[in-house]
Amino acid sequence: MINKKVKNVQEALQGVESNMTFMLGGFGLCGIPENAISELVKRNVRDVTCISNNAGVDGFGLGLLLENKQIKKMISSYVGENDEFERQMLSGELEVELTPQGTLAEKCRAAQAGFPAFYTPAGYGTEVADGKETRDFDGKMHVLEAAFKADFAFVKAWKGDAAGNLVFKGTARNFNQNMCGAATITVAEVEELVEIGTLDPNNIHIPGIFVQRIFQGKDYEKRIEQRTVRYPNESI
Amino acid sequence: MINKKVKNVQEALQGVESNMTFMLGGFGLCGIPENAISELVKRNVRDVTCISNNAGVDGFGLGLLLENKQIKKMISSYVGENDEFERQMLSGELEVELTPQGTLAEKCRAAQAGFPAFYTPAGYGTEVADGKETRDFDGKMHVLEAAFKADFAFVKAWKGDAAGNLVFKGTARNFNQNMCGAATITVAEVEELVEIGTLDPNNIHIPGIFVQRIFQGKDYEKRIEQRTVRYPNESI
Amino acid sequence: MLDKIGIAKRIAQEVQDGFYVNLGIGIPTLVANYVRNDIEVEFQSENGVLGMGPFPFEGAEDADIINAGKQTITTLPGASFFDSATSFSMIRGKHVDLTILGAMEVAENGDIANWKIPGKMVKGMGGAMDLVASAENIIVAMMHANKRGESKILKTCSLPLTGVGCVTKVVTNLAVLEVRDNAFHLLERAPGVSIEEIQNATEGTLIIAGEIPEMKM
Amino acid sequence: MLDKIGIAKRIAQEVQDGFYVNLGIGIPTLVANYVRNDIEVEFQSENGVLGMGPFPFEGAEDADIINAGKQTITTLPGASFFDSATSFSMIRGKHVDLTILGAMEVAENGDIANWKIPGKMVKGMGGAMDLVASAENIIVAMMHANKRGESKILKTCSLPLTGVGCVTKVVTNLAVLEVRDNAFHLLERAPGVSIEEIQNATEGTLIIAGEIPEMKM
Repeated sequence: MINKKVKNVQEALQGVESNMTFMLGGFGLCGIPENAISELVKRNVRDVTCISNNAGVDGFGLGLLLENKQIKKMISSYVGENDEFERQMLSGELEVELTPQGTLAEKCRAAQAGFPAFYTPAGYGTEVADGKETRDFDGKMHVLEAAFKADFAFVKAWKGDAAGNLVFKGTARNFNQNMCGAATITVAEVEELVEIGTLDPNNIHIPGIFVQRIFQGKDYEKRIEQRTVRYPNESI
Repeated sequence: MINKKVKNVQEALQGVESNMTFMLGGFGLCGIPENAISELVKRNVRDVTCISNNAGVDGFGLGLLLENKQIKKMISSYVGENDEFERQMLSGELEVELTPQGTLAEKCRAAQAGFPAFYTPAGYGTEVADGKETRDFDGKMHVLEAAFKADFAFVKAWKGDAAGNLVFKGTARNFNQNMCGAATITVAEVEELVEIGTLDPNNIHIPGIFVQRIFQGKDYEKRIEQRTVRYPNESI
Repeated sequence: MLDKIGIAKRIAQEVQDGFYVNLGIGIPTLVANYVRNDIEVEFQSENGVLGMGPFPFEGAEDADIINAGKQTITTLPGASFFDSATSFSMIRGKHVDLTILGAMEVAENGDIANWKIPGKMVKGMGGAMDLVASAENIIVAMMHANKRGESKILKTCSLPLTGVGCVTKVVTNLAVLEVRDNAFHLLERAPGVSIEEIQNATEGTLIIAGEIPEMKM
Repeated sequence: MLDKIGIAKRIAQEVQDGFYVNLGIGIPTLVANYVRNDIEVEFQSENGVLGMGPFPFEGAEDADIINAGKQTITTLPGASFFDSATSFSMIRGKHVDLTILGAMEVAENGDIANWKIPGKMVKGMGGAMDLVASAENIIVAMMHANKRGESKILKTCSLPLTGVGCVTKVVTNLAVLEVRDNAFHLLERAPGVSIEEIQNATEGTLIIAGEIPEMKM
């Protein structure tokens, strides 16, 4: 067993620098690497490019890096749940590249799997395809999209072991699974670091080979963006 | 819950015809859809194209269809574990298309995921790339490979439920997972059809949306091709 | 004339037994509440869940189980969770049978615009571009006209496109329209709405053939 | 001169702490038996397992747990199973650190041929073409010459290629050779083998620079 365990978030983020490109898992605030984000704020790395489906909210998630003006460029599919993001984007301080969500996911998967580029129908005929190569396959037009290149991927899992094996819970899986192994160094933080051999080899979502560093995370807030409930006698 | 359960293998294979293209899961004899293969022999469909990593052995697996001369063309990465295959191939009765194993897997995955084609470095500069488009990405040459098109995919899982959700065991997962949803109709046979709701939603390897028909398989032989053991006091 | 719930109810009639359905944010989300009980349907959400159920009871919310609108949800027996790439494999691979989403504009050739208004804050396309590029059965839920009374059922879209030639049906507060052959074909009128009202509110080519029934709600 | 086990033992010295290793069929499979005990290594098999252990004890064989050679195996704590596409993501994505495989011929430019002999039964390339096309660290385990005494360490391959310009090192019964700059660079001699013997058995360009030590076994 190749041991990927590191002591804490400080050790896990050794080597992060300004001007780097980071991938960050999560959908909205669901499954975001809270510990890594806090540490990025503390380290105050500047002018970074962040690949993340969303950009957090004011005061939480990537919103923390935005407030601190650490982000030069965001690559996302859906943004603007926070005012600071909007302000920086409209003022031109922040560069924003909007990418269809499925394309974003596959650009991660392509990087993980060693594919340089892929053809997708998403975005054909829209400004997303501007300047990109297009091609007809079986009468349907496709856009050529390139794999992402990133220095670090920060992902958050439910459980993990020292071998780097990861298991996710619910919809907190999302982009976390696709970003593992898609950057030079993948750092996984887990809610529970379990003993080696306790995860069922049949049900490991990410084999440890895709993870370089893993640590026991702490103080998870796991905020809910849209708390929606039904009433006890509501019929569905 | 959309019910995919059918009574038996006969109902599951409704619509199979001569001249069709089939995908069959398995690696060697590990994880092959034994029930579907038996039924294909019984139905005696002729001149079919089979996409399968291997071609079985004499008297078992796809060897049964070969003996019965039902296969017109095999698309595989590694063949020739059986004499009848060799005889038919050398005599020209059987057409054989050899494809690198990773390319074979990705041609299935591309079909499942709606990608028409992909670029892979595998096979560049070899006869596998003959007649195919090649392209340089970042100084490395790649070959353009097309997604498979198939009429039926026959896969075998360990457990499944009426919604079509599948769970595989060990290395019997292999191509079975990638072939689900890669053909017009995916037929899954399972060692154990469990009650709906008993599979953990976090650990479903194939969501039911990729499966059209599922049935409780029977009489599995699960032959071992290379039974290798170590002796009780052998040191490793 | 229909309200938002009316539009959702009418669209719910389009959902057939055995359909996997992806619902967009807004009116489409409401459709789930009005699907007939005697058919089996599964709802997919692109953030990685198939087999979504209703909202949880208070106290049972789980931050790890949300839909694409970031709302807390529950799952039904037979549900599954998966990664984003697999989720879009379902969408791009045409395994989802019906996509229902909102729009700012729809054109008579099936173009749709729903993600960007130049000069305004842009929130992004999310999964909409992937959905409209691959789905073969796309129903748009929208108001027939904007707040200034201008038609959103157009000859050509004026806003940046989300997808080209993809919309198959539009259900508005006024009508059900089928989109084909470069025209909107009027199928049904909303209760109490006249053909003339629909005609006046439609900028794109409107085909009115035969008797146009009122919607059965 | 080395036998097959000797070749495996010598290659085992190339395996470093923290390596993920893919072993081909034949001599490469034997390498696992001779890796030092004080380093951590994980073996990947392209049919979908990471963390392979030794063969099972008799009676513990499981038809569902095999390696790429279709042999029954066991797994070690921390192992995982996965599908074929994910397995080749590990390989194509350069997550596997070392690939060890057999060959029929290797050329001085790093070309390798190991899957097809025209006119004979062709068994196929299996995963070899994917492995050699993507791996950055490829060691070939082979006999220096064929049964007729003809060199398999060549200027150019005569057999259909498996991959181009990819082999980094060759370990034979006679020598350890590094492949770079269009030549075989002699690094070590097998015990009791002279430089002259190696030179005579090598058809490709052989570079002999400085003192060539005997392998330490």
